[in-house]
Amino acid sequence: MKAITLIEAVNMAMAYEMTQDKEVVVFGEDVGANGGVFRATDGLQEKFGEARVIDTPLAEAMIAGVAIGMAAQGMKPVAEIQFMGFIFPAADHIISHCARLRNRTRGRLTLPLVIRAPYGGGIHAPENHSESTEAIFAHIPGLKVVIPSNPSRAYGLMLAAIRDPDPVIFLEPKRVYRIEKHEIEDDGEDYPLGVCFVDREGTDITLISWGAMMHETRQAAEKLAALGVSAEVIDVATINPLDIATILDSVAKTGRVCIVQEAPKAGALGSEIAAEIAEKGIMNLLAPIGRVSGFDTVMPYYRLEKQFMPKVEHIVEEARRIVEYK
Amino acid sequence: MKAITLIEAVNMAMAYEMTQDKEVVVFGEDVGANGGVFRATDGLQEKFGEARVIDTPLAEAMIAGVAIGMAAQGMKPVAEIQFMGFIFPAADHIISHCARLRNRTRGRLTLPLVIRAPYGGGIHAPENHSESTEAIFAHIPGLKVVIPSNPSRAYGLMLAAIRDPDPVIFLEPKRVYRIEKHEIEDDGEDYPLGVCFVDREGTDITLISWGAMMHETRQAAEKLAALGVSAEVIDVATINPLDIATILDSVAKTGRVCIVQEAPKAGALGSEIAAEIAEKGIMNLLAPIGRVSGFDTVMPYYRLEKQFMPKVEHIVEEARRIVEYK
Amino acid sequence: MTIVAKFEIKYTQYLDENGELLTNNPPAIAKDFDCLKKLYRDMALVRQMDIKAYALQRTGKLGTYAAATGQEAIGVGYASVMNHDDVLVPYYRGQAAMVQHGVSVEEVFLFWGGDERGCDFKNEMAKQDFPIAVPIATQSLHATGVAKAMQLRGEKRCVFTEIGEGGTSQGDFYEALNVAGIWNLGVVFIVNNNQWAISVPSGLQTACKTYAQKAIAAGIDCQQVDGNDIIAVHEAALKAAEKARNGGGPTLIECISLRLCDHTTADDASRYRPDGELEEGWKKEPLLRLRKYLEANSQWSEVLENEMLTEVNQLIQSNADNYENLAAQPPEAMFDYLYAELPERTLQQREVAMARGAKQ
Amino acid sequence: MTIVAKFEIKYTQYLDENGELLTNNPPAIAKDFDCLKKLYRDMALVRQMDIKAYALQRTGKLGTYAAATGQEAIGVGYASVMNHDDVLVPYYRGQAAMVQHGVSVEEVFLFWGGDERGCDFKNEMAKQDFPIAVPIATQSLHATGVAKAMQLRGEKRCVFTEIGEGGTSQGDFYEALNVAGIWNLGVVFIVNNNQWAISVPSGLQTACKTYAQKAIAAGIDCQQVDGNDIIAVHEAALKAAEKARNGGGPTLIECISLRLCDHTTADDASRYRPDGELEEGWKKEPLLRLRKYLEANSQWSEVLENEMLTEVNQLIQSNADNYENLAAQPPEAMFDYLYAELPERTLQQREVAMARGAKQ
Ligand SMILES: Cc1ncc(C[n+]2csc(CCOP(=O)(O)OP(=O)(O)O)c2C)c(N)n1
Ligand SMILES: Cc1ncc(C[n+]2csc(CCOP(=O)(O)OP(=O)(O)O)c2C)c(N)n1
Ligand SMILES: [Mg+2]
Ligand SMILES: [Mg+2]
Repeated sequence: MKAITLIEAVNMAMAYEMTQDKEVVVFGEDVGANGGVFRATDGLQEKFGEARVIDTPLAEAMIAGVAIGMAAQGMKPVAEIQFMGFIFPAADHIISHCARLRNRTRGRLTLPLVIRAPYGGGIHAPENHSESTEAIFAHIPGLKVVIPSNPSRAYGLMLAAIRDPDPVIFLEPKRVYRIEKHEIEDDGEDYPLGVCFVDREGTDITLISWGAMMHETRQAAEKLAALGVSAEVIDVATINPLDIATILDSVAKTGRVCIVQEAPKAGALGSEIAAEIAEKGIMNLLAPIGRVSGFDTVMPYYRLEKQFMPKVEHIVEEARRIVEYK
Repeated sequence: MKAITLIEAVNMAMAYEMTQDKEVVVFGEDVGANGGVFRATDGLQEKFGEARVIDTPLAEAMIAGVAIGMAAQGMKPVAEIQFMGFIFPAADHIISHCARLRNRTRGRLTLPLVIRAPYGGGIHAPENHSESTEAIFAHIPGLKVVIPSNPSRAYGLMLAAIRDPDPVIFLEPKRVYRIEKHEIEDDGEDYPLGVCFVDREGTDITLISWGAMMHETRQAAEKLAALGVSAEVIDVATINPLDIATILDSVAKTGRVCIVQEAPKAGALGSEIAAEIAEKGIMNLLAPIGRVSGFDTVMPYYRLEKQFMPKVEHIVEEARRIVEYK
Repeated sequence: MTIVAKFEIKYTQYLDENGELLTNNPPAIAKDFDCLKKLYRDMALVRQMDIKAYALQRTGKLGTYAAATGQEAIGVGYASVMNHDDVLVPYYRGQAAMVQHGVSVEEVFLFWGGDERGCDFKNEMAKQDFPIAVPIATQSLHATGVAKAMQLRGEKRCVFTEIGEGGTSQGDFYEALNVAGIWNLGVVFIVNNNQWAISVPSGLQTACKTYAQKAIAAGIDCQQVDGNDIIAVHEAALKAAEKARNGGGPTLIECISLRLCDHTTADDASRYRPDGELEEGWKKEPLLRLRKYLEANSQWSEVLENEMLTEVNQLIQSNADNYENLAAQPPEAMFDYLYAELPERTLQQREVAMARGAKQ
Repeated sequence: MTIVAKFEIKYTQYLDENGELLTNNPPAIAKDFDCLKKLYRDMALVRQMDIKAYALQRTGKLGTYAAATGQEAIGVGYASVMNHDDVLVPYYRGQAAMVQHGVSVEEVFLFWGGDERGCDFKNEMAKQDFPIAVPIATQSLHATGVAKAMQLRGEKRCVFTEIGEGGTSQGDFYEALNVAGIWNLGVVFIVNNNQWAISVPSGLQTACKTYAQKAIAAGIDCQQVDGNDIIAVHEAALKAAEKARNGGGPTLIECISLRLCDHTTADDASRYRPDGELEEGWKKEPLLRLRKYLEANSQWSEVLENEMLTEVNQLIQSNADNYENLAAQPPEAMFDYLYAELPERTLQQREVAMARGAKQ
């Protein structure tokens, strides 16, 4: 058992499931000989052959459309979109078909497919390589949208995503692809989809995040602890469908909430979480619901990207404001 | 001055501006000889010729992409997407380019374009013709997203949209295309973008909606009045950027809020409005924030669509629950 | 300057509008009168089904409907070469092929009647077929995915997918051709060139002389046939299907016809259709010429015609009755097929919907 | 069976890899040595700029960079026929054409250095040019829109847009060809066929024999040229531009070259490139053959070469210096170009960003 990074965990999960299940095939741009531009599919073509690890032509609508056709035949495609910024040509297939084929056919045709895409900022990439647009897919009924925040969850959630009988959009926070390592047993044990993980228990405030921002959020919780504030930390993990029950339980306990997201603020996932709390948990609230987020502007080119992204200190600051609110 | 419907108002506004401004051109699928499948462009080709009212090939990405190129040259394209359900092939151009070209070029190239699309349910149309996915574009910084709720606003807001120096997604609530008539002077007077309209003043609760649901919301306000509840009614109109100030002012007055939307609940515009109130207006709240909305499921085929859509009675019921909340 | 590639597009027609064979050496089916009579009846079924659908729509019993009038030879022609285990990925005007491959008339009515059960095909033959994809051209890509699965599993099956000539302007159509070409997939792409995309005539759709040549962009085989000539459609489809099942890769077949009806019941083609086009079109339509051919070969008569019409209309009527008598789905049906397992939050909404439904 | 359409694809090369003319009847430019020397210098500028960019990237002073090594003749060749008021709609590996049409080396560095000011071209000639569109193939459609505006205004201008051979698999590319065809737009589509799309070789991209033939799907003129031969590129572009400006409609020119570099600085082509390909490729590269041709015509020498290299490298260095010395934009720059007028809510965020910036 060796310690591996988040991206290695993604790779390990795919390899595990490809070994177990002949119906699993991986495809996308540069996933073959190159092993993916981030190496997520490194070694898979060597191991499983060109028939099951397929370099596609350069066309994202095609990638999604082919995945739909294959999945409708009962195969389990795991398709890669090279960067989430390039998922939009596939949006029609994801929104109009992935999310709907089971429903449309009253369960006759189902789509056990996964669409993977690295997302988020912080790696000094060119434009369209750094956005966080997960809210778009979180709004679409019929999709599952999953975001792992560390290597263990990447392994367990990826396995669950492949095994899930319904389409899963699996968004990988590329900024933390290699930021930490976990020792993970390659035993094929999956993690449940559709539930939030309580990463840290606390009593004074609930910090809610997902993806790369979990990194800052955990650090903020540490700092807050040093300041005498006990923060509960929730990793949403599956952002659609949302496990609001776990969040409401935590809010019932702490009475104070700070949501942390990298995406622009308006109409993002944090808004949905806040709205649910404002509808169902407001009687437990002792302070306004805070949202620490990216700005409502275009993700800047990389020289300014740090100015866009929330930092540990902003979370700490906002959390303190909320905790001190009377 | 004759009384006209919402769709006639859209038509009148386009005709007005085409007469005033030679740079305005209209194009899309079936907008020419056919005058649009809903007749939004009826008579325009006769009046302004085939050069300025153009039937395009059947390709939505192309329609958006062409609009971008033309607008970058300083023309003012008004492009039609036949139904909002078919906007997704154009999503990449709208999200990755319309919203960004000004920013990307530091203001060198700008996009004074409008993309119109009828949206929403209730007209017994086939699948993909009835959805309300406005939240997707409401989340994208750099876009303006405008939804008129009656004929006068359609006229004034469409004029403003065409004149606006930035890209406007203009979503037309087709269920109310012909439901009421307004007497409108064809004088070219526009309405401001970026502000909510307070349709009715009240003291007990703020009802917030936009588009076709304004129709039910206004009726609900009437019924509530009959029940002794004084409802303030806000038509959001521009859903991006959101005029939250007007909403917060109203909430400060009433202390109770019910948001009404046709879209599925999770991650929709109502969530953003609720989140903003939960962040900035919570101290004024006397009750949880209610959201009356479509369900978190796929818009059903039309035989069940009524079961999906919020009705006047649901708004009244929810508003009463909120007003009675202690 | 050298020539590095050359292409040509062939056009095939066997049966002219007078029902006369244009060659002494027609494909086998031209002499297989039992088969032709069956195909004639199948085309008549589609024609009558469309008429019934219009009647239902005009009396408020059906939603918007897209008839295939004038294009029956296309769908009936190609789908009649499909094996049971081949897969059909249709488009919204694809009822001719759908019914041919086992979809019931009732299911067609259900679809246009706003009921998802119209996509839950009960006939074994259609069990793997796709339902109608409303967003134009998306189906072309789904078809390539189905074919890829067949290829990976080493199956000798093939996929047929249809699209209107207007739909060929979509990027998805081209992406599908391209991937089918490079992966050598067993897909047959049928272009129903009925010369109109709602109100947009083919002459405003593309500068191409033919729609067949669009396949040159993907390096795949292509040809044009008279879509009013079921012998030509059948023969081209037969060859393409055999090739596809045997690893020979994809084919595009452009079938030229004419939309002898409005775009849908919601359309009024008189707004844009040039005078006289319909009159000319009706002279070339596919049923008439096949009937003439059968009659000239003493294979058909007024009596047979009437018997056949009685049979298909009874079938249609009983399907229409079933359609009309089928109770609407309960409100919870909105939720029951969203995911394999409904999430907690949506379960609660399902209960709300049921409670509201019960009140009505 | 009749033939209804025929097509052929022509391939043109004038200058072979030894710098020898393959015809006695070359285009005028082949004897215009001043022009050729200028083009040679312009290609060298791009080559040296790429080298400099790599050096900056390797020392942490620049982000990911996509070099055009081996493809200089394409961009320099076609952009050299562009008028000042023609519009360039480039792709990310389009720096050769961009610089040729007035974009400064500093702006190229700024773009890859993560600074939007690299898209705010200051040179009048480039003022209407599009910046790089990162999402592949979207630029093809923008080019058609620009050309449509020119057409509506009755202007004698044209648009050039470039794309990689991999990018031609995108639906947007095809949709652009199709609309350019049916609307007869003045666009020249350049396909830079450098035979790789990151790690995906052309042989996995499409079953087409040529990329030129993709234009047949849109009914537009097309041809293939040796993209390492600037005379061939220039000549084809010249004709296409004149045609485009005079209402003759679009042209697709496939330029065959080879990517003599990694995909970008973030790539390691040794993972997937077959042995020997680079060695072979370097023998055919565009600068070498033009230099040989110039030398054979006594137009070039070691001395001139060195003078030229000194000049371009000084230019590049001074641009690099400007680039390196340019202070980052202030945080509020994130907001200042979002809309013509910033909405209230975002104004508040702008203040937050400024306050945070001030703290640092
Ligand atoms: C993506 C998309 N855009 C627009 C529409 C609306 N629409 C429905 S049918 C049609 C015309 C289609 O013409 P064609 O492809 O020639 O098929 P036909 O109806 O003639 O069989 C249009 C524009 C749609 N269904 N999907
Ligand atoms: C829509 C989209 N998908 C994927 C990418 C990532 N990507 C950048 S370059 C590239 C390969 C492009 O190859 P080609 O078109 O041949 O151009 P070349 O780089 O060879 O010049 C890919 C896949 C992108 N930029 N945009
Ligand atoms: Mg058609
Ligand atoms: Mg390439």
